[in-house]
Amino acid sequence: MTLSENFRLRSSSASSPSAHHESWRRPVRTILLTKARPWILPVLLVAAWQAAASAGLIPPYILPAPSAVLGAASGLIASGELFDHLLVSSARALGGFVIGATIGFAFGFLNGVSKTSEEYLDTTLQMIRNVPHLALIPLVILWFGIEEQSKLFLVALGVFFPIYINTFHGIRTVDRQLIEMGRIYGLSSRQLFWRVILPGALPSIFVGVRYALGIMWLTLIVAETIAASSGLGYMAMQAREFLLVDVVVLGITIYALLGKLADTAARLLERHYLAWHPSFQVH
Amino acid sequence: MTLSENFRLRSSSASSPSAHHESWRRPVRTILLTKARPWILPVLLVAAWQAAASAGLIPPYILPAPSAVLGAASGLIASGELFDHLLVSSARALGGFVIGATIGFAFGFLNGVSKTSEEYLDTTLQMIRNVPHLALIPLVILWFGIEEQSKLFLVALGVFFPIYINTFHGIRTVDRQLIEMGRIYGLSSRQLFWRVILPGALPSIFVGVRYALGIMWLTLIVAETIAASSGLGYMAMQAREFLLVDVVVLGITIYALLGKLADTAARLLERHYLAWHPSFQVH
Amino acid sequence: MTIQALEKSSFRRITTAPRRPVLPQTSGGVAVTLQNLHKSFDHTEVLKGIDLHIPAGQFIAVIGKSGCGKSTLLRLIAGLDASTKGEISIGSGGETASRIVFQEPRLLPWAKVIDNVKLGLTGTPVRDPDQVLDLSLVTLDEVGLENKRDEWPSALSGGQKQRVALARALVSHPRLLALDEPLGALDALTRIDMQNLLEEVWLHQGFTAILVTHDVSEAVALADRVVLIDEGQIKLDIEIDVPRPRRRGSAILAEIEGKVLDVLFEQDPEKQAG
Amino acid sequence: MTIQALEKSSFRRITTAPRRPVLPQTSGGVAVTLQNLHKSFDHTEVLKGIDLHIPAGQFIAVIGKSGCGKSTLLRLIAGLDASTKGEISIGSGGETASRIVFQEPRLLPWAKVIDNVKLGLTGTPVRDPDQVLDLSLVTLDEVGLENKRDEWPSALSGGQKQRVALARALVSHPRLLALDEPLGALDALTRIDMQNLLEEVWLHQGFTAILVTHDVSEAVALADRVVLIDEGQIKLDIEIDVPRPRRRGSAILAEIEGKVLDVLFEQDPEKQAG
Amino acid sequence: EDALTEFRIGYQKNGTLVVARQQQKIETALEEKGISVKWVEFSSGPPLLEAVNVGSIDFGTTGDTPPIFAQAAGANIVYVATQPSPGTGSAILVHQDSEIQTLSDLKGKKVGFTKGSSANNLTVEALIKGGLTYDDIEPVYLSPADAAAAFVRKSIDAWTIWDPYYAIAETKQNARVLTTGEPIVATNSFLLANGDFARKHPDTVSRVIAALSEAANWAEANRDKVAEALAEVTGVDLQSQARAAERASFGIYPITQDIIKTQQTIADRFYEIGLIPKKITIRDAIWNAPQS
Ligand SMILES: Nc1ncnc2c1ncn2[C@@H]1O[C@H](COP(=O)(O)OP(=O)(O)OP(=O)(O)O)[C@@H](O)[C@H]1O
Ligand SMILES: Nc1ncnc2c1ncn2[C@@H]1O[C@H](COP(=O)(O)OP(=O)(O)OP(=O)(O)O)[C@@H](O)[C@H]1O
Ligand SMILES: [Mg+2]
Ligand SMILES: [Mg+2]
Repeated sequence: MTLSENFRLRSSSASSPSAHHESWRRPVRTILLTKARPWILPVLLVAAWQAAASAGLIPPYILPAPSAVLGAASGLIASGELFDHLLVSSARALGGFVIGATIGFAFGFLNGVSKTSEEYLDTTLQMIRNVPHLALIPLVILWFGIEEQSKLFLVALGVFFPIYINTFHGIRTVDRQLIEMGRIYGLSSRQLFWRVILPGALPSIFVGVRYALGIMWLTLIVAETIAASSGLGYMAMQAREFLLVDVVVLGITIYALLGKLADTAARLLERHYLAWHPSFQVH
Repeated sequence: MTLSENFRLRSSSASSPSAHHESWRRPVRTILLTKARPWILPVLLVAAWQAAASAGLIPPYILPAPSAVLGAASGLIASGELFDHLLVSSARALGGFVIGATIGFAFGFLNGVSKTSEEYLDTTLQMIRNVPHLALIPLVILWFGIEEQSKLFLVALGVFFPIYINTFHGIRTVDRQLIEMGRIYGLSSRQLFWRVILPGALPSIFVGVRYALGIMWLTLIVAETIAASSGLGYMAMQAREFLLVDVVVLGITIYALLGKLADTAARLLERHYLAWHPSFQVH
Repeated sequence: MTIQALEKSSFRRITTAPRRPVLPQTSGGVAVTLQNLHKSFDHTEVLKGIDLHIPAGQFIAVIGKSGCGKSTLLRLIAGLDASTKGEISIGSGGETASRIVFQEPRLLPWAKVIDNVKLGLTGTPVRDPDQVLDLSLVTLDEVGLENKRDEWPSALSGGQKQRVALARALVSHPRLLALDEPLGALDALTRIDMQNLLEEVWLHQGFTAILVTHDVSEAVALADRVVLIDEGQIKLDIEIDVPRPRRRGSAILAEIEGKVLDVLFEQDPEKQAG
Repeated sequence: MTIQALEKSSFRRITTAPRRPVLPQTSGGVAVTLQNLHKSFDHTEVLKGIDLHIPAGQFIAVIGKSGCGKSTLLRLIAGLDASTKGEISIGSGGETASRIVFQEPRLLPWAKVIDNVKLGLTGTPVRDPDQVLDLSLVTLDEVGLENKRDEWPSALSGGQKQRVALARALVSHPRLLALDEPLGALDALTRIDMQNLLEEVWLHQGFTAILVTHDVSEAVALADRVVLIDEGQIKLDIEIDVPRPRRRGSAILAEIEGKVLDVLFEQDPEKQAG
Repeated sequence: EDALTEFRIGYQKNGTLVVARQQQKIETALEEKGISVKWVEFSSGPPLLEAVNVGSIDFGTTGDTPPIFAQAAGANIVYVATQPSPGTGSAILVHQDSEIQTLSDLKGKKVGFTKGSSANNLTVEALIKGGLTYDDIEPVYLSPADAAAAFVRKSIDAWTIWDPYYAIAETKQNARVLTTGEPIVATNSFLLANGDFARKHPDTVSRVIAALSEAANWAEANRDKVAEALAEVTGVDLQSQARAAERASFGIYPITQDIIKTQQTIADRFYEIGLIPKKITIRDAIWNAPQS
């Protein structure tokens, strides 16, 4: 199996002989198996962990068994607490995401399109990007207080950069030949943007979105250390303070599942908007 | 000024009539001004901040004046403390970066090239990506103890994902036509990789590197809350802890400057390795 | 025999009634004047003083050896690059709808074939979506690709892509149309069809046409005037004073073609000696 | 007159002594056999049963209308796509060095011109860097682009790119060389040069050559055999039994060309009626 | 007893430990047994206990509440000694110009403190003393540094906090003391050890306690020096550190029934207001010092 064969050269060859035959005879079971593939590794990991815990290899006060985590989960679900935390956090996450993504996209677009703007702004943005949120918190409290604004600000700031950088890169590397063509064919600025620049930058923008959807939750946990009394980050950090290892692990698991959710959403978007792109066609 | 004119269509036109004239007559002063452009905004911001502080608009215990921050800096520099912190942190940052970037690149490559590997691994990685480092710390202490390993691990983990995602995306979107060509011309897997896939993915990989160089420092501040007694993150968090606002602001400033440094490095790399790419040619 | 075969299909289109509407706003072509035009890239001077006046509505063919600067010239005229020296004036000033068929098809990979053709109508007075679709479909049909209307460009053959690019240009009612080897990837038969289509649309709309081609017989058959570029300068500039419709393979065209080819082959005496 | 002009430059290369070394390992061509080859894309069947035996070392030209499936056929032979039905067998089994000149130049944008040519020598027994450079430079010179050796591909004209792609293929000592309209973007003069170069190298190395072209006279002048594809099947398959070196424009070649064109134009009776 | 070669102690930057470290008290005490000492710094109690629990360190000091949570979570930690304090080092602060004059004025106000800290306990007890309940105020959970910023910005009306933040706020942030902890509740500190470690190495633990006790005695007698040392290592100004050192208590003592009772009261209170999920018995987590 060489690299070149491995490389999905034949992405569009639903018509390759084997594929052809397969899709003929492939039973439902096989299709289910294909769908299940991404879950094999996580399930294996959890199984190993449960086995180790059951065998007494890991003391529960260090790392509780998955069953114990499930227990903690069912307790929190029954009391409605978990749902409340999720709800609060989701609102913050989405709010921050919308703000941060919008601004990030705007700056990415501006700097991607205009060299002048890039010269004046990019350095400053790259410098701000490098400032850790944790160090910034005292200033954020001073500027935005301890209410929701400060949390939204932090999430927006976190989301801003991946969107900005990838939009910038995407727009910068749009095929110049197509832009020339658009210009010659009398496209207005707006049309050029919607028809040429945006579609051309979209694959890269989606990378930014995908990354930002993760960063959104990561920043939220920092943000929710500020005077929060609900939210997923609050739940996880409080549990850490109080050494409730099962809840900490539950929090980690929920973050992981939310990550999966966001990723699935990003994939669906990609599949829809990048249908023309050979690399994103369904195989 | 329309979008299309604004868009750097004429990137390679050092020979456009105006540019031609300019480069003729352009005095040294103008060249310096061009170099200075990125610094205009930061300098303005600092000046405004100093003015506001001097005018007594901001109480010093909320946000000390830049001069006060400089004072704190000179104290720490004189005692050699700042330099020590920087040295320790840089070692951690670079170590973690090398590890994380290597693994991230390897996985990005693997999943970019092989659909099967992507199916099995990508979901798991996306799930792990979404787990906040702060929440992970108890487990990290459990696995790696409280020594350097745990700090390196966190930095490597942080660096891993931007490199992974952008490498993956870069390799996935390499022009298939060129890969076909390489295959037909008998390139071995290794040659195909070095001559076609890597150069094609490089612009995107550099976006990942650039982002990772920032994340490296951001993660370090979290890592340096684990039982550290030196390092930039320790310095900043400790100062935050004891309300030494001038040192906190100094820390933020150093992070920003480090960000600028990393960005400059990334730009130089881009300029060198992407000389062929119209979007990265020096204007 | 060859020529008879060619003739059979040659004037098919001209005899059919024109299906395409003329937009009232597109009133003919614009004049183009180039004065002492120079263009250098980093180390080399490609165009070394081109003087050319193209009257409004003329069909001019530009020929020359590979790498002589034909595409560069078109880019200068279209305003895509700036000249190193010299003047370009187009029309009587103001906005001029000029279009290019580039040497590469330059189709938007994310737009279906029909949408790529529709793109030609942006910036024109045709706004009504139905009319846009109608016109685009008619043109797509004329280039023989109506059945590909909903394909992505990546599913087209080389010649099909080129024809979509041609359709995008022809649908657009330009006042100046520059074509950079628009028929290079087409077989003899399709090529003649497209030549006829091009001539038909040009006769109909009266734009100024600049056709870069490497096929001298194509240049002679279609153009009012043939210009040969060599070593960055205009080496030959002849009028093709043959009435239309022209019969391909007629003695007079063959004679002109021969004359052009002679100059073309003479331009490189050193190589011939070698 | 035209023909005399053509003749002047026509046999230049054949008469010069071959400059290129033959590698001992490249012992001639391989035979290619296609049996009942079918290829469908989502909705359409492009190739509907192609049967073709190409003996080792034959120079075969494939012609056909735009979109008839010529490039698809080459991709199947090269193993880039899988056929829907049918068999392809190449040579006597084992590794066969086959190369394609694609319809697009497909140059690596990040490699200078000379490095793009050098790429043709990977996978060949030529390993010594000096020899690689020498051979590449000789070939680059043969396509007339030695002065562009250190340019990025983006600084080349359309025809220059195509010639670099040709050089990359010719330098590579293949046993099977498929060329997909390799000279489509070239002017008459350069084109003849390249045709001669191609013939020379082929005579010298003896590989099996499959040339897709839309220029029937080129097909007739270069190939041992011309195959016409229409509606997914082989419509015409004639031997060009003319000794080499051939005189372009000779009566016998003109006659064969006429015959081929006749079949080509007849294949679409409906359209001709319209 | 397994051979022990290294003793790992976690510390926060507070008086006794900083003095002991500077004067190498523990090193001296363990030297003859061939045990080296490793000091590991933590910024607060919970992560320190996290590390003690998993055995990354053997021993450490925290305030009174982190061990309660640790015990509730089933952590493997034992109390080995205490540093009792009458509560002089913590207070509820309000702004200088605040209308809040008595504890009962806190009704309906925003009170900032760290959730689950001794300040949390102090707030609850103070409210009871002022005739209020937990529901009468709006609690705002903030870490000390964040609370300082929020206090400056007047995002919170009152702030329950301990030294040195208490002293800093007094000297720099224009704060007025509504009440100190003293009349309300004690705020003891504790020395804690990993359960397994304490069981296996009781002798070492005893020696360490003795050494720390020595340091504490020195500190009691040299408060100005302690303040200097702390100002040095924390960067906090000497004025505030001196103020804090003046009212601090350093002495280290075995755990008495009284101490256990105080601690049990806090645990019960925390259970009552839902901070811990189950009732715990402090006595279960007390290390049994070897009888010497
Ligand atoms: N990936 C694809 N998906 C769907 N249809 C395709 C695809 N590739 C090619 N086709 C169709 O197959 C037919 C043959 O294409 P092919 O590229 O082989 O033509 P060709 O003979 O090389 O034409 P040309 O001379 O214009 O290059 C065309 O009609 C084309 O639209
Ligand atoms: N961006 C560039 N930088 C440097 N040289 C360039 C650039 N673009 C074109 N050239 C050079 O200018 C010359 C003219 O190029 P041009 O594309 O105009 O040729 P052409 O006449 O269109 O040729 P062809 O018929 O092969 O398309 C060529 O030698 C080419 O190498
Ligand atoms: Mg050109
Ligand atoms: Mg083709």
